Amino acid sequence: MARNPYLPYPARLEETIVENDAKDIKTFRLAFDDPAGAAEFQYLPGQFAELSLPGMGEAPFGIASSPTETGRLLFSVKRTGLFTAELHSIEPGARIGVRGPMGKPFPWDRVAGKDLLIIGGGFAFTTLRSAIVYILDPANRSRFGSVLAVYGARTPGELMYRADLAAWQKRDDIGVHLTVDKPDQNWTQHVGVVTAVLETLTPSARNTLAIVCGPPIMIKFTLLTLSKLGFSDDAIILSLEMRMKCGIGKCGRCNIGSKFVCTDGPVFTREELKTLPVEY
Amino acid sequence: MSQTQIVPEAAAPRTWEPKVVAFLCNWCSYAGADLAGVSRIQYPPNIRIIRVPCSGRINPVFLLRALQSGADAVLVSGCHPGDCHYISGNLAARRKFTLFRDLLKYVGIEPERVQFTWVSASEGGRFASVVEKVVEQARKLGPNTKLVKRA
Amino acid sequence: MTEKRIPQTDLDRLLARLRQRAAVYAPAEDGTGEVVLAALSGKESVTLEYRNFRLSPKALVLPQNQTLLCFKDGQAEEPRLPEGETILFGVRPCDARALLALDQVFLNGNPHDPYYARLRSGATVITLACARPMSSCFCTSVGGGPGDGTGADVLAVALAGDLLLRAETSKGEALLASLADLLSDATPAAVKEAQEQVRAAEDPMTPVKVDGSAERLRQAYDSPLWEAASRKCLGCGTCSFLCPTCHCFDITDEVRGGAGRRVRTWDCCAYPLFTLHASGHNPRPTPKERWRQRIMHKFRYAVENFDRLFCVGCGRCIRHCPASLDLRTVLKEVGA
Amino acid sequence: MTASHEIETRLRETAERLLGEKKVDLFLGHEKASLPLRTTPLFLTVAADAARLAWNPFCSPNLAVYLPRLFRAPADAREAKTAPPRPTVGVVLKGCDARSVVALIQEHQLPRDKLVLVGIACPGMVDARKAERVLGLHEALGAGEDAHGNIRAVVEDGTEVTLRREQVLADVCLECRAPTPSICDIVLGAAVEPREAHVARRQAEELESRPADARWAHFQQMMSKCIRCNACRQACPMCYCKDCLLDQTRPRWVGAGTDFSDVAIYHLARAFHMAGRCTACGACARACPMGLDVRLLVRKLNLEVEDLYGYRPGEAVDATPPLSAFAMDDPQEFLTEP
Repeated sequence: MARNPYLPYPARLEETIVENDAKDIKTFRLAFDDPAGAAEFQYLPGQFAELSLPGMGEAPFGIASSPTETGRLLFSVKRTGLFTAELHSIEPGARIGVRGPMGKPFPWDRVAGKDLLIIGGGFAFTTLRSAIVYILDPANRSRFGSVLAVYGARTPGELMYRADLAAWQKRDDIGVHLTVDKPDQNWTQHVGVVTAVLETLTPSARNTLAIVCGPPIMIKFTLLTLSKLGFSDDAIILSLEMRMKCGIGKCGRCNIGSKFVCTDGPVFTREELKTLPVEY
Repeated sequence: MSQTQIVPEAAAPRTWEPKVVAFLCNWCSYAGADLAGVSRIQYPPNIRIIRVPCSGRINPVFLLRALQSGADAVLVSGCHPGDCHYISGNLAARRKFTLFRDLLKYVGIEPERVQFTWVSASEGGRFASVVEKVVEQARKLGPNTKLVKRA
Repeated sequence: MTEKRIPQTDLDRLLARLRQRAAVYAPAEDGTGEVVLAALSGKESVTLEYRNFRLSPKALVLPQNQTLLCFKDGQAEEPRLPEGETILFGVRPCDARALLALDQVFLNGNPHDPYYARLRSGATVITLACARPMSSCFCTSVGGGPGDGTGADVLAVALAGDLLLRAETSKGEALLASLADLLSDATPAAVKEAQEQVRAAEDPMTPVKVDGSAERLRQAYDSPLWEAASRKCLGCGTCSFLCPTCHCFDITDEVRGGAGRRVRTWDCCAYPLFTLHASGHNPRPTPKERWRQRIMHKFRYAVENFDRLFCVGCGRCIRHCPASLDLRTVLKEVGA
Repeated sequence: MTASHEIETRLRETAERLLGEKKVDLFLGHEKASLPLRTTPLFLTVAADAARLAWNPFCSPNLAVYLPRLFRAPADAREAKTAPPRPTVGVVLKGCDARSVVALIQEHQLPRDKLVLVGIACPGMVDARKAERVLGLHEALGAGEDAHGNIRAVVEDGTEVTLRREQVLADVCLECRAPTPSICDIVLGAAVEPREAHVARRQAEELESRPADARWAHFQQMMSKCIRCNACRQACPMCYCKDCLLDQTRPRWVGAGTDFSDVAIYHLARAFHMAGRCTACGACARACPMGLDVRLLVRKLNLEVEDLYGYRPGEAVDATPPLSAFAMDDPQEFLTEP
């Protein structure tokens, strides 16, 4: 019989990593209690899962780890509401439920053989981390062309995954450009908004797909820049956030027009989004 | 047509002890309770204290929530009139509590389940006797069944 | 399929028989003068004299509160699913038809909803055709009709002294077969009488134009009429809660001391909190967007996703709206 | 009693003039609804549409509920910059609706200088559900008023049924102490005699005479039909809070479902918040799709407020609501003494 879609896989918190100076973003490393659960939880970068704490409810988060990182299931969460506050307060060893994976991943079939431009802003870098780790995995790297990543945050202290970023910057099979609005005295990289960096880098749109995740205002201006650079709407891939409950297309609150963000998304091309009401 | 599953409370009547939630204002009544403790005045251990800044801070929904969560009685205590740290918080509260008590009584909830009093920081003895009285009355009433939510 | 008949005087016998095999819900007076779809205990006096129930029977397959998970010591467990069968006698054609809309949501595709599936598969629906629709009824405009057997396992028509029964599904056939000793074959005259009764019931209903509604609503997305219509809307959940096809739900936890449950409860797109993000952003920030969502969902999005209107024309939202908003008027105004 | 159609004519003239002379940007009134025995709110902006305005025994909606949202303060500086100028609004008010406006002005939710209040002396409004109950299996397809103020309904077969006015008036109208609106700029119709106030008191006393468990059983039986749709709250002009305590999730004070303890807390909390504020318009009971008399609790509370603090809500703009005030010598016999 099919598994009850409302029943989370039991898991435990293994480790908590503080990601930013404000200490309101933490990465949670989870481990499934049951190896069968781990085996069933097959995901691809871009998908999300509902984390569940009894009494506090559930909330959806993009999966920050890559399936290539066997045994490492990561979620990076900013403290904003009731659930996230509780999540931030639990200690390693605590029980946590995981329901998923949910939604559609980045379109990996389409990405194969193409160059990639990955643009992220602030806290919305979680599934982009997943994507980069996935691409850079030796077993996958040859499937993709060149990879250029631009990641911006307000301050150096707000950049997530700093160890990963440093490691990626040492490699020659990915270009990683970091930028901040307000540098501190040790900052030696770009200063300014993501779009400004894009305009100096002028990446080619030819045979390239762009994946963009970030706060709404960044998305808005990045889309303008990408159009100027010649990216067609079909070549721009976005990931949406929405209030969700069931995550399986039943509870009816995350719809944008006839599409459900939880099952038809959260990944959409800009072209798809243009056919939908602006209710996100 | 709800699918609520009612599970009967496990507590056997013999071992049942009333649970009383007390909302005490920070400046007078909480200090009064503290004094009762420091002075080793005996009072029933059935009470669970929640410290609030002022009796005027209490929204009656707090009291309903306590009853729903399984309290058998609720006690609210503030500063005596004229002594409020915020000048008049307790006086505004007095009107609220007057009406709230009437409301509960009207729908058939025993008024003894929700009690109000004033206790000053020097009245450790008064605090202990009030608690004794409230617990005794709650014991006489038996478990709160009307508003409690069974999980 | 052959029509069967049973004298209405034998209705109690029929229901008593049904009660031997299932929990039976049937129209009965509730003590305040209102006819409701009541769980029969044998004491109720069942009546066929009613227009429709105030509450749609959706709660019997999608309860307003339903436990999804139980928590014990911080561990989640599946609750025991309700067992047994139910028979819903006297459901009106519109409400039976609505079950097919709910099926699309909860049983269509992957994954199935196990809670809905259990209640739905255990339910047998005996629809009672309408002889006298109300002025708020418009089932004929949305694909149904006063004698529509869609969604029913058995369709019943109340004639002068008889109840005419026709199986609409194999489940219905089996049910009628098991009652064979109470039933006899209906005469062709009775069948004809039933057809005429149904046709007569269709007449008074004012048609509402809904064909092509999906495309027309797509074009009307930015119409100023949404703003105008939604100004009156009070933002309550009456329309959704009474609607036989509205199915949106919330999920909340109720836990005390490590034990408790995860519950789903009916929710409503007219509530601002329905779509409010934790960040404070709200994709549908004003009554205009919320009101449009409800109409769009029923007459456009559902058509795009399931090729089915999520409105069965029962008229409850019209009759009970505290601001007397009428979606028929709005549909007309937006040209749908 | 001035005939409804006369008032209707004068109302249309008034609205036409106010809109035509640009004395108001918006005029709120009632309009014929798609179903008989009801009207629907009308938001008029053009003088030429004034003929759509209706005045008849079915104008029960309390239009005051729409006013606070028209004058809501901007949430932040950015919103303040882009917010349109506050409109001047004309609105049709019955006695009860006018009380709501008074209370809303008292609570600083409405600017008096932006309102043109058109009061109508109200002889009481029909409760559509009561009328439908009287009609039984018949359904009204049209309804109007005869010369004696009784209700004439036309049913399916074309026959006319007369419903005695008193038989179908809303309960709240049968105990209306101020049917002629106060504070209005314009009042249409001759003053209407107030009704007896004893009904509420008698009913409260009757319930109070029963033992506690019987009172609880009554409350339970009545409220257990509640489906938590929030219609009573949304229809209430005094429920203007931007974030209702009952909706809050941090923490959640009341569960979302229909478990009776949640239903009870919802109604107790709401009634309590209405104590000394409810203007007895009956919008809550009228809005309830389950037909519950949601007024049960707040009526009792308002009697208490009147007895204890000598206050009746919605009577004077400059009065202080009793729960926003106190006196050193307020009664406190209920306090627990050791």
